[in-house]
Amino acid sequence: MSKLLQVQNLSIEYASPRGVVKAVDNVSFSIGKGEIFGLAGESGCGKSTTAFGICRLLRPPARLAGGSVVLDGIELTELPDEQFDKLRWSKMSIVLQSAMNNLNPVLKIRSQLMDAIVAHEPDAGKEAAKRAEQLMRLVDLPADRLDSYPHELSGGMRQRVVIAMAMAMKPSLVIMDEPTTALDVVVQNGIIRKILELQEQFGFSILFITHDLPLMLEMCDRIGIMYAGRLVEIASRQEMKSGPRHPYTQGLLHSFPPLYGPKRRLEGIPGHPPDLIRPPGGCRFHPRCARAMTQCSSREPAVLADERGQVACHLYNEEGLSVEQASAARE
Amino acid sequence: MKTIIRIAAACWSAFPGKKGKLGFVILVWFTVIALFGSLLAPYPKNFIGFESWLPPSFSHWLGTDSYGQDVLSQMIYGTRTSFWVGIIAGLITTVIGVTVGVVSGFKGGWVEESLMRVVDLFLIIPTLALMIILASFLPSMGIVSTILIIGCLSWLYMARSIRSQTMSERQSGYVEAARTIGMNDAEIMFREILPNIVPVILANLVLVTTQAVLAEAGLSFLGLGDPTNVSWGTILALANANNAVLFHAWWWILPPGLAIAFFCFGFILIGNGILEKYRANRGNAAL
Amino acid sequence: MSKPLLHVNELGKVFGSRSMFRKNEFRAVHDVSFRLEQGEVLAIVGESGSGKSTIARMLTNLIPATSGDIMYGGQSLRRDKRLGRKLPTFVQMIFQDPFAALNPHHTIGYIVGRPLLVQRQWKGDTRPKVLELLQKVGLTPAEDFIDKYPYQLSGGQKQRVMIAKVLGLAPKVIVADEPTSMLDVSIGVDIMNLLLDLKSQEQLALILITHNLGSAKYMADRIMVMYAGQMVEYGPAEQVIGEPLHPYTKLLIYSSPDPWRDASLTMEIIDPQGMEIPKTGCAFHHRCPHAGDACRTKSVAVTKLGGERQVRCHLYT
Amino acid sequence: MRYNSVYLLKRLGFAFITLYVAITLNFLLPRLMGGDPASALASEKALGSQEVVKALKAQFGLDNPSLLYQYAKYLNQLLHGNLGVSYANYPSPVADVMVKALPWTFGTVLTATLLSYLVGWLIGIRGAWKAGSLFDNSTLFTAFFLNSVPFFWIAIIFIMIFSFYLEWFPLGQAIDPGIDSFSALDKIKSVLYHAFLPVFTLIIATLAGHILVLRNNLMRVLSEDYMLLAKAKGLSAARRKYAYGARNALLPSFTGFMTSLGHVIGGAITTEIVFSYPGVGLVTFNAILNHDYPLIQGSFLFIAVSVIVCNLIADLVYPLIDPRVALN
Repeated sequence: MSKLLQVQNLSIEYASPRGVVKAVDNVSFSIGKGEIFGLAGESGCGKSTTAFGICRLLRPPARLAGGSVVLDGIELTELPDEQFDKLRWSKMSIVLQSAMNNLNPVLKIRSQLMDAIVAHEPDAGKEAAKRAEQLMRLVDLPADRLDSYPHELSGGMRQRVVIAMAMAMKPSLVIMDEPTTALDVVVQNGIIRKILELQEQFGFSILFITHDLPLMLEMCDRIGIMYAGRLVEIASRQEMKSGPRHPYTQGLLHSFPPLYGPKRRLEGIPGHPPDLIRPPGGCRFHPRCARAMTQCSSREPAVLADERGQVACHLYNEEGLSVEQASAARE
Repeated sequence: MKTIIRIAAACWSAFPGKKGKLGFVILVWFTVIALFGSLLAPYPKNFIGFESWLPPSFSHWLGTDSYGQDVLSQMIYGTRTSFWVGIIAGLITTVIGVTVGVVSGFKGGWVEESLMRVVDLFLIIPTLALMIILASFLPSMGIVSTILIIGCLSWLYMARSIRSQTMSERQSGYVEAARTIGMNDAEIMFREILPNIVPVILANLVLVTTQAVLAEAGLSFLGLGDPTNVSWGTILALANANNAVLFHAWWWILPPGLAIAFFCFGFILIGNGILEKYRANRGNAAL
Repeated sequence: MSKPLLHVNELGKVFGSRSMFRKNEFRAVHDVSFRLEQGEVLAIVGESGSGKSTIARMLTNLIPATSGDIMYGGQSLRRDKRLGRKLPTFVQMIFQDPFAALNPHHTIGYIVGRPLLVQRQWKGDTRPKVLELLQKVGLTPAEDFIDKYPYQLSGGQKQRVMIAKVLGLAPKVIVADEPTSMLDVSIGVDIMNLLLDLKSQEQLALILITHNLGSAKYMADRIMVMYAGQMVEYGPAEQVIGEPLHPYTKLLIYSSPDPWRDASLTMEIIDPQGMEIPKTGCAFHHRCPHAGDACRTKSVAVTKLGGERQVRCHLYT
Repeated sequence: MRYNSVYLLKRLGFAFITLYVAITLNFLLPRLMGGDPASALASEKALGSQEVVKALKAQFGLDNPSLLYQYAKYLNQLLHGNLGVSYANYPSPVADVMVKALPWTFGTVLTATLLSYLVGWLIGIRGAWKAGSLFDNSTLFTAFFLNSVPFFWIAIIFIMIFSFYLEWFPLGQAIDPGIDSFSALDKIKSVLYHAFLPVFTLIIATLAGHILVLRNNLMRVLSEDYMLLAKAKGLSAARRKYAYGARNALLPSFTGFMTSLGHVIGGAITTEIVFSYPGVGLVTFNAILNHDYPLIQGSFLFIAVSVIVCNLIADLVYPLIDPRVALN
């Protein structure tokens, strides 16, 4: 699978009254063409910041502190703004959390769908209006809704409009930041099925960001887990389901109360996320990790990359744990 | 002497931030002039013993006006009126405005609703026009009645903005939580909600004090101010009436305007300073 | 037969807004009945707008009920005014948004201590009692927390402060309105475990309001599924999740993402396309794959099946 | 944009009630101030003779003690446009004096308000768009300063600079003395030439309020998700700034516009005095000097009515901009 997006050592910081916050610290991953890559993690882990860093939507005081982002062979970090704007929406579009203000409250749906097209193809004219109708049908919304205002649509419908909007220029990468978090579970199911259907039809890649690991395990091909600004593990869906390697991923997976199977006591993850201004030394998870060792608090774990994915944890490098020990560590 | 220093230190910390401190200095400057005006002023009040239209000189720092009065002395005495009008009218307005605003915002119900409709109604009719009517028909026009007129017309604006803030606080979680533990309405209003709308109260207090000073100046300018008393407004009125412009008497025109601006600016600085400190120790909680 | 700790009988709530011309009424809750004994946990599950939060607010008397009655230990909330004043010592509520439920202006000590004084459960300085309560909810060392302001605490810690405050009044029933939905999942599990431990230690009864079926199954002994203000299914947790009867419950379970379920199981889903909730017949018939004529016209009553199972659906009448 | 009937009726009803209260207030105030205005006036004017007092009483409808009768008479007179007779410019009725003065005030205030609103927005938008820049800070500073100085002080300063020293504009008045002999074009030129400075003063005096309001609203709007989405869509800066940013920031500041109208007219009164511009303000000022009570009442009524009417118009225009209002 050839690479669409390659992110190398991406770092994003922002200055706060109490010092510089390293929100994203040396994150590297890649997304293949037509692949659905999930980025999961809890609040403050830097998953959304990573996405905004990639498509240059960081709001001051956040700024890109280093690393390279290559999309379809183009190095994005060096592009001047005008050229970057040409790529916006034509190469990569974004779907935000379905909060109330995802759409401009004073513009009709039609003009908000069309202005993305017109911005890139000024001569589109009447044809843009026709494409707006096609987009609405694409997400199973009646075309007459084009003339209504955002406040007249339900949460689910608004989110479908935003997804349709993201398809306007047939981009090769769609970044979705918690697209269904604020929706009821039945509506969410409908939206997710529609996204998968569209992905099947157009073959674009998706960077899907959420804290809802079970949802991610159902829809993503590969999943990256972030903690306190670092990418701690990447694994395929099967690998993640059968048994993740990083202690944090194991803890996270066991924090979601399952619907099926017998009732057993869940152990969450003790403590609370670290302060990113003065992060704990070495592996940032060591204060909360049940199997922390001495070197965990002193040295950052090197990333072990193998056929099963990636994991950044001392359990898996120096000692070169044998398969049994690794599986024991997993239980 | 030690107590004065301690009080000064306490005040100094009470006005936080660079802005707060600068605003405090301005406020002290005007308070001193207002309180000890008669001692500071080089010549007695309304003393018309000098030659008129004298430009600023060593003996008359701000020159003299058409009646031969020393402009600097008039300005100093004028500070007292404008200062007290601003402060007292501001306080009256705040007390009435906050109480009406909080009670009607919290209680709701059609009684408060209609009260607020009346307030909206009066807000549309220009306050200055209302003041003109009141001032022109009131028999005696002392400083007290000026304060009363300004006071009882400006609280309307404040009541409305406090009410809308209270209504939004009423929906918040901590008010519902307070109800479930059986707190009575009075405690919820004044112990739970009031501290959280302090920023809005402060912003309004600053606005109202500025409006009060401007209103007093307006009334004096229209000749409805207190004839026996001098204020920045009366000085300007006389300057305009006696075409100070034709006599190049800029030293008679500029000081009153700058004084009003400087005075109000002090209050705006204090208001912003306290707001910033207030937000800081609440972790920049959204107002 | 001793009086049940909490008995809710045909509870209803209608929000009326009389605008100048037409009088439109929204029936938020209709004909809800259940019983709760000491030490039991009931989960009320449903989507937003299903009326579950309205029920929570009626149980704590934040909003008055339009019809039906709520009885604590035999005393009716509607008839006995005395109960109204003493209610905080019977039932307490844990709110969904910890960031808004704690007054940013007061210290933690004041927030947890004040209710003790308001309900005259304590005399004089409340500090020792507050320290004990903070200890009980796991905010240790309590001395570090008592003088802090809410903004200095994380979401999970704030939720624990709210639980400490509620425990201070030693209520018999705790109503938790989506206690973990605003928190990270790993922190949420600790809060759920804390509530379960406190339930057994303090002999409490717990009502959990949630849209997440997983947490409902994890915490509750019984589950009540709400749709459009009405109870559509009720029964022991394992059975309601394991063998759901009502089509809506099946839809909820099918829609909830769970990686370990049998992916081959599919279900026919009718997309409501923003249609209004039907006024006549069963409120779910416009989305129900099994909807027949009866469903579209005749309103449905609750049928009681064995083992405390109840369902409101024509398939079972 | 079809109007929502409920919204329309509510706004019309509100305007009528406000009008009614203004009229009643205008009637009650002189009577509540103790003593009856006619005899106080007669003695003051040292007219002495009883017929004058009787005439005044009749004119005020005081010959019959019952308040209700006076009120009915007052309302009746009002309906016929009879606001009583002005003393200062006897025998012309108050209504004529006001009708002659109103266009001048209306002209200056309306143009000034619209222009100041427009300029205030442009500055506010640019300030918020580049928050923290030198431009933003300097406009904020001047806005704070301008917001805390009286209208008439600005007027005097402007006369001193522009009329007296630079002699670009006349010292006051509204028209040249021999205007009747001018050609139509010259007449207009003369009116504009005289009106420029008063309008300019009003613009500068009210500019500050609009800048502050719009800047704050736009700062809030800029942090919304749809602004981020607009940027992500690669829309042009202009479209993002105006169609997305300003349009949403416009709404709350429009309601601010309505309440500020009363304030502007208050300011216009004092400005006209400085420019001796023959508008309602100057008329009121002279009325006060001469204790011309009917004229004072008349001018108050005209000011109140014009403000109420402007507010009603603004209320009706508002649904055209904010789609959420008209349809809910």
